[in-house]
Amino acid sequence: MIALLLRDLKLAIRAGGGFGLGLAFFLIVTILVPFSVGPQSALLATIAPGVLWLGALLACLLSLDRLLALDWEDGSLDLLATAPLPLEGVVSIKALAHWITTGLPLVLAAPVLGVLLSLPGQGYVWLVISLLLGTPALSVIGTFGAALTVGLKRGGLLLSLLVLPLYVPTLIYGAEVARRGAIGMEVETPLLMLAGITAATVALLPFASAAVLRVNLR
Amino acid sequence: MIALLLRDLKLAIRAGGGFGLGLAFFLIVTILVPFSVGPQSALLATIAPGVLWLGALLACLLSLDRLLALDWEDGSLDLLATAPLPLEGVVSIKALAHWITTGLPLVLAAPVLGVLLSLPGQGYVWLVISLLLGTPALSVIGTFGAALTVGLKRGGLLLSLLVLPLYVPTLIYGAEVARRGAIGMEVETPLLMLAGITAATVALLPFASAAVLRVNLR
Amino acid sequence: MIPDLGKYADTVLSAYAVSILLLIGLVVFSLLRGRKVRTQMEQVEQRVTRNG
Amino acid sequence: MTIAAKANSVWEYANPKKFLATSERVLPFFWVTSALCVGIGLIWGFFFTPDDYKQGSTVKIIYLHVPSALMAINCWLMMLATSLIWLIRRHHVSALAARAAAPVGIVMTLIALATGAIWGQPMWGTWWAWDPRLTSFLILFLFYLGYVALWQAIDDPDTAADLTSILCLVGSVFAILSRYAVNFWNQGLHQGASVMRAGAITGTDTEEKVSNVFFYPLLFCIIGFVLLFIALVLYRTGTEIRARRMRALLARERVGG
Amino acid sequence: MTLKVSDLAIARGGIPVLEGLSFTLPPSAVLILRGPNGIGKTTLLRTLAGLQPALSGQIAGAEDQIAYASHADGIKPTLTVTENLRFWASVFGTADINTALQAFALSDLAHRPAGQLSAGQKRRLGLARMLVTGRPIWSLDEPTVSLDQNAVTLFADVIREHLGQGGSALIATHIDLGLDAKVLELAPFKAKPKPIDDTDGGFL
Amino acid sequence: MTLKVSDLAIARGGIPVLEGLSFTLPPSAVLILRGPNGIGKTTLLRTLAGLQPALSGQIAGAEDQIAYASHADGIKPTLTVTENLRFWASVFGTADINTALQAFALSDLAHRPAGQLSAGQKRRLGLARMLVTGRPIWSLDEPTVSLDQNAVTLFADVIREHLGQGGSALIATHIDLGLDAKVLELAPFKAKPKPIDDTDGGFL
Ligand code: HEM
Ligand SMILES: Nc1ncnc2c1ncn2[C@@H]1O[C@H](COP(=O)(O)OP(=O)(O)OP(=O)(O)O)[C@@H](O)[C@H]1O
Ligand SMILES: Nc1ncnc2c1ncn2[C@@H]1O[C@H](COP(=O)(O)OP(=O)(O)OP(=O)(O)O)[C@@H](O)[C@H]1O
Ligand SMILES: [Mg+2]
Ligand SMILES: [Mg+2]
Repeated sequence: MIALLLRDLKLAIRAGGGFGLGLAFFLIVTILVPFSVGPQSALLATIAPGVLWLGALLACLLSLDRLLALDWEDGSLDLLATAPLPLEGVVSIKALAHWITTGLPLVLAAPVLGVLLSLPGQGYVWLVISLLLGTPALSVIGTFGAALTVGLKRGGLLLSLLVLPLYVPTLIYGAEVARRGAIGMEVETPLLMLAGITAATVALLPFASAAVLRVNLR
Repeated sequence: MIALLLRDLKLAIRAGGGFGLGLAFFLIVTILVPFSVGPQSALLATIAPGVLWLGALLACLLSLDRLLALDWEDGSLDLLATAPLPLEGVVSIKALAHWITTGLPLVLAAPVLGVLLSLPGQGYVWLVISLLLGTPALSVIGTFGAALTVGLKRGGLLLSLLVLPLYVPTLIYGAEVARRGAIGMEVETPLLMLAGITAATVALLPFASAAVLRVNLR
Repeated sequence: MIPDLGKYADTVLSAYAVSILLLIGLVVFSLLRGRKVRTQMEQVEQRVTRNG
Repeated sequence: MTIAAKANSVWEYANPKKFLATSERVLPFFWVTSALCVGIGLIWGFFFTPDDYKQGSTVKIIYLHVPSALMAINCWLMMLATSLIWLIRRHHVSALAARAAAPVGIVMTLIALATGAIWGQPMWGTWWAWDPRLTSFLILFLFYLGYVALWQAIDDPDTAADLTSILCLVGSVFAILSRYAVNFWNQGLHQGASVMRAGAITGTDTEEKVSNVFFYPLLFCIIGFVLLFIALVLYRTGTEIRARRMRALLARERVGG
Repeated sequence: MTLKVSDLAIARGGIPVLEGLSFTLPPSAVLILRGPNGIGKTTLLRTLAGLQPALSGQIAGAEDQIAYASHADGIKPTLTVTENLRFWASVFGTADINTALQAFALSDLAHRPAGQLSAGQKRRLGLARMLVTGRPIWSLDEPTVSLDQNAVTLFADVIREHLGQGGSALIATHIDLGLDAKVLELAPFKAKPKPIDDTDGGFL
Repeated sequence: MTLKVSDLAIARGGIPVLEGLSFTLPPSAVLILRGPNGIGKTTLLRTLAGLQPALSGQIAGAEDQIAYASHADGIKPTLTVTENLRFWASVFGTADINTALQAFALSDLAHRPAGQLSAGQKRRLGLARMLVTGRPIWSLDEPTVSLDQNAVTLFADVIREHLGQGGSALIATHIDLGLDAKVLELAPFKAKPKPIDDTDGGFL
């Protein structure tokens, strides 16, 4: 299991591994927002938490299609399925690797991008906390979507369509925490809900992903 | 040339051709915006033109990777390059087909999605006009990006990174037209700029795309 | 014959028009596709029984 | 007949041939009664009910809005049930019924959304508000879209059935989660449930009851929509079965059987 | 360690391809699967490896005993030969990769990124993976594709060594490997189509 | 219509593969290109087709005269056989696709989506494309891959017919097509590496 995680991380940082591309996308989307809604900083400050959450979500989403597809194409997935690892473990590790290479950099970059969007001072800590709690759920749900579409040629856009509605609860609570944090309201309820969703998806969804993957492998 | 256009359109609407997926993505991004920035309709109305423009742009962007890649993989592109068609014509037709299958549906769907974001009444006409003028430029620029990355495995995210900066001028003027239109300001200057950019890219960029494609084919 | 719908005539009529069009569209489309698939299947069935 | 035998006899309809024969026999009944009920309900509702004192003639929209909204939700529930049956008992007809129902659900959702939006314009002064019920309906619509798109994207029918069934299960859980999330996120404008409350039906509920004048035609419409749904799903399932058989025949022809 | 298959029927893409198949593979034996293209060799090996369910019949002694090598080798082009092998070694909980490297003459290439190997070298790396799994039954799908004569001999030696240690192998191949092996011809087991109006439960 | 190549040098991926190559291909003649894997046959055909520039040397009479068929056939799986062929016919400004369909025995398959064809049938469709181009020089890269014996004969007949109409063909292949043709062995033209301290203009 550890070996699989290490291999995935190594692959990500080798040339062409895609490490940092999600981050770059996040950066660019955030930069494009002022161009599209206009540069007034009051307006930007109001929408900043939401935009950052949405940007992070889209960046996650776009990196999903390489999560399993590369291993599928070169046959590794077949071999992993016959190896003495539970498939549930394999998909969990895949999700973890995705989170470390995509979600974590997004969390770390978000405060910097917050500056670009004039996020109010008290908002930073809650933004980071909410992303830290929410992005694992995004990776796990995304792995489910990737497992669903792994055998399809150019399934990228279908993957987005399937995964986005599943992202809604996480997005709502996550953005709500960040938004309330930014204007100094109490954040307890949404924070608890966010944590609950993440815990539940991390605990349960890998079983669905593994089941789906087994179907796709046969 | 007409034959090529008809073939591309036919391919798009056949099963698995990807027609409508860009539209679905546009729809979903638009729906996610209120979830992330909150449901207040005054706020939504302010950012609606920008968000719709950004959503249309992202939807265009994500459908670019199948623009040339499929033809590259099955060898059609080699054969087209040796056929008695100028390669400039081929890439222009490809861009046109992309616009018809992606850009045009976006333009038509935008007013409906405007309703979701409480776009003010006078904004609709300018939103549609600006998208109508701007999306061809997005398709042409996107074709250039697709030609640049056509030989790369899973070049999708790299393609986005290359194309996004090129989209900035179109986005700025396009969103400005839509925004000014929504609050009843005069739109002449940005509209002219937008039209100018589109005209120039449509006229000139196919030469660059064809040159890049020639390099990638050899 | 149409009852007086007052100032909301447009609203009510358009709601009915949209819904009924959608419903009829669904039914017609289902019937057409059903018929097409049925004839196609029968053709294939005949061919297959003939050939083997 | 013992209970076990009875249970067995239900599963007999999972045989495609038996299903086709039976559905062929009962379909005319469903087509006719559904047309009658919907026709009576709509004509009664449209021509022979008074205007509401508050909502004016717009109240007539309820005869389309409420039945379609109900069916949109029930259709998903039916798909959930048939998906489970497929996953547990592997009856092909069950999976195909889910596939056949999804487009019907999409149209029902669309009707509910469209009539709601049209109704919202005079009532709330806006086509669309991010009200929880409206929002969760929109999300349901997205689930339908994804579900249908997944069916269409996969070549192998059994694989497609398995994957869409699991998507339906997971999707249902997330749909409920979103419902709560959306409720928390925004308090709404939309009417609470009143038609289906016992008080409203017996007429003893004082607040927000739908008076009998509106209620009886509405009942016709609801029953009509249910019958129409059954008719459509039976018919479309037959189509899917035939398409599936055709596929199998063609595939066999190709391998040279 | 004996693999025992009785009355197996398997399908690909919903269509039965083989039926009524029975055989045993005792330790220290090799079984060669023969048959024309499309008869279902790959499907059979995948079924035995547990990647897809059988239509009917029993498979005994396969679970967690089979190491499967498919047409694709599961090699990551950006990792070196050593890194690729070491990964599979740790997945299967074994430690020694040097024997495998030497057995397939890969020691010289140990630090090359696998993407820079030629097709034959890649294939050798894929076969070396079998040695690090430490499993007794090897199931190999056309192992000698794109190997030159020299490498085929190398491969046959490795198989003999594996048999000597009580292992066994199941090989789908068209060429003669020079091994002392039983051959199972699959053509007689080709599934016969059902009569087309037999809709019992299915669609045919 | 004579294709004339003199003192041609070509490169693949920046590395010269063939040099000093000269030949002429008059009308009604076939030239078979022979050589071991990796010698540069594909590269040569692509250069002649104008897809990549030559390092040095002249090519005369090629422009807009060559119809090129590569390893891949450029077939769209969701279009039917007829639709695929008709598309190429209208790109090349010809109209008749029936001759092509008949020549390769595709008439029965005319309305099948091309994705449902077997490998050999796909290849036949790819070759039928040459007939609708209406061009005199055909340049074919391993045209008989995955064709069975029957289809190879069909193909040879089509080539003979094409020659009879004054056309010519350039074929890279490993097998014997039974055509009366000159053979050009490419091995002697293999590019010799330059001395490594000759940095004139390049890096080697
Ligand atoms: C696009 C907008 C709308 C959507 C998606 C929508 C959706 C729904 C749904 C899902 C139901 C639930 C049926 C049930 O569970 O019992 C419903 C019922 C209902 N809706 Fe809407 N609605 C919309 C707009 C409106 C508007 C504007 C009005 C009128 C002011 C309205 C009036 C009603 C009424 C009276 C009911 C029946 C409630 C009951 O008594 O159960 N809706 N709608
Ligand atoms: N993905 C698939 N979907 C549907 N049918 C398939 C698929 N792959 C293969 N088949 C069919 O299943 C049958 C068995 O295929 P299989 O790959 O097992 O053959 P094989 O004996 O390994 O052939 P080869 O010698 O060419 O490797 C063939 O008739 C083939 O056409
Ligand atoms: N994309 C590429 N980049 C770099 N080098 C390449 C590329 N493709 C092929 N080569 C190299 O260029 C040389 C010539 O390749 P080419 O494809 O022309 O050979 P060929 O004679 O057609 O071989 P075959 O008989 O296998 O088709 C080979 O040594 C090969 O390794
Ligand atoms: Mg095989
Ligand atoms: Mg070649």
